[in-house]
Amino acid sequence: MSETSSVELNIASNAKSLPVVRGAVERMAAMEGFCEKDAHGLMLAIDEALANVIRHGYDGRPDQPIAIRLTTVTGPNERPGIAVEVRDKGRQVDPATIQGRDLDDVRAGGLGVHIIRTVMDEYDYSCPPAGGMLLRMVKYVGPGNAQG
Amino acid sequence: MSETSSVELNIASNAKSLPVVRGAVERMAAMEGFCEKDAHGLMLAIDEALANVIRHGYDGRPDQPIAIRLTTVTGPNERPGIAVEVRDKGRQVDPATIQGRDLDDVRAGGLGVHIIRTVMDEYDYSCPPAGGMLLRMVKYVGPGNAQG
Amino acid sequence: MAEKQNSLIKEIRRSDGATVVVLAGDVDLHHSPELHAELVELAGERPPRLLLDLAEVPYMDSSGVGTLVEVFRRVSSYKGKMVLFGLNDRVRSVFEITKLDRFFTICETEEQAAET
Amino acid sequence: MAEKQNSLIKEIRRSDGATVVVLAGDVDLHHSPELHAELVELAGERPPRLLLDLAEVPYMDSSGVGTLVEVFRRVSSYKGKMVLFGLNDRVRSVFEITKLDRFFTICETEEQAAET
Ligand SMILES: Nc1ncnc2c1ncn2[C@@H]1O[C@H](COP(=O)(O)OP(=O)(O)O)[C@@H](O)[C@H]1O
Ligand SMILES: Nc1ncnc2c1ncn2[C@@H]1O[C@H](COP(=O)(O)OP(=O)(O)O)[C@@H](O)[C@H]1O
Repeated sequence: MSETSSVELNIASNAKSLPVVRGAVERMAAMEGFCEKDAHGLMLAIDEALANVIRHGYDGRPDQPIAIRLTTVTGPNERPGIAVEVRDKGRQVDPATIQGRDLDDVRAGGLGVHIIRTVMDEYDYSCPPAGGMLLRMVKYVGPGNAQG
Repeated sequence: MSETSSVELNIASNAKSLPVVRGAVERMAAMEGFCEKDAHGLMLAIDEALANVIRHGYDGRPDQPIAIRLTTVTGPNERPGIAVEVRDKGRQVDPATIQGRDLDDVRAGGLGVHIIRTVMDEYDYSCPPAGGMLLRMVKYVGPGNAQG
Repeated sequence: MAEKQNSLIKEIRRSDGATVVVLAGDVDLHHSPELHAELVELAGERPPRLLLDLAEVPYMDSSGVGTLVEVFRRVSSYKGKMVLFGLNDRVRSVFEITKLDRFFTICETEEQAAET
Repeated sequence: MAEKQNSLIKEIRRSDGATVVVLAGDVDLHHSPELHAELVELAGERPPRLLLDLAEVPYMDSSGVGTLVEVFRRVSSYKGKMVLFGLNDRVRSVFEITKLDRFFTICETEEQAAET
């Protein structure tokens, strides 16, 4: 794919929106030449980011805005990739506090950020002056996406 | 599904965006209880509408804005449905001129509007004062969607 | 216009009497222009029968059926025959909605297509 | 909270030693709360073995694995056993990424799950 292309989705902070976003992400990843495994990783990371905005940024309120922008990019070694921006208008927290936990014991919770860190090549939380949180992430196709 | 939910997609007038929209529509239709056939009809109608905006509204320019809004609605007899709005900033044409052709002979072209009319329960083109074209369509689940 | 790396044509099998073309992927506005060019080139070889395997085509829109219509007209012009087979319900419904199923020969399987 | 019409549980088969639960659909934030409630109820029957058939689960996120972790802890608390089988590559990878594959017994088929 040579030209950059970009798609923006504006959803409400409702868990019902998540499959719709997954459907869009899955198709875009396939268009950009992501293999099934990488496409799933991208989809999962975005899903976890949105679930966190719904649960933490908006404390479960289902009618708040979330904007997702997907942009095709070219990364190291000309590898195609997809850059993702997730913006909310919810609670601002210190990006340093957004961390996965150690996975030594078997319990629920604290898995989302670990998943994002594992499957994405880059991720970065920030607090834009306009309010809310901004998460930027990138995933490239091919090697270098090894889980672990 | 009781609550209304709504998703907005902003795409560029590039044919590469079409599969991404289809992926989102497919999932939303499944969530709303559309059967496979109705979900396909909805997806196809939106695809045809977008292809027309790209080809006619924007004469093939690939970098112009198109906004698609998908909203869950409740129709006659409490049937759930999905309302679609497609907005562009392209050439305005008299809505009366946007018509499918007779399908008596075998030739390409003039099929898109016929498809939209056949698969959707309602459709309506208008020229908003702000410019461009606005297409509103609705499809409900279940009976009454017979192809005709 | 055409993006070679993105061709929907997965396989071409030529024999004396027929050319079988196997397509894979969505035939939509993004892919139709290239497919059109490729099929027109194949029709230029004037195979007596052009068989299109659509079993791996999950989705087709009006630009896709339009492309097939134009190829059909070329093949008909030299008195050739064009047959489609393996269509899933979705793809078949697009031919039904556009009433083009009257013009095309549509079969279930390649065996049936070979016998038409 | 729970939307009964939307349950992911497709089938429940109870026998003396085991309860087999067949799930169908994406286990995500939208469906996990209801699934959690339903599986906790089933765990309350204290089946010696709780087998989950995930062959028809195309997708699972961390709310899904979190739900299964909580059920696992309940089943473990009465010394029961919980086994997952039929996971596709995507779903299995979520257990791998979250390193929960160490804790769960994960089998390919129901036969293998029955023998654990
Ligand atoms: N979008 C967000 N807004 C505010 N806080 C967040 C956001 N995303 C994550 N966090 C914080 O980071 C922590 C870790 O998130 P995560 O790994 O997904 O685990 P969990 O959500 O199960 O606690 C959360 O508990 C929360 O405090
Ligand atoms: N979004 C649009 N903007 C401007 N004109 C349109 C639009 N959609 C459709 N039209 C007009 O309606 C006609 C019929 O459209 P359609 O049935 O899709 O056939 P085709 O696009 O193959 O001509 C088009 O030829 C065009 O003149």
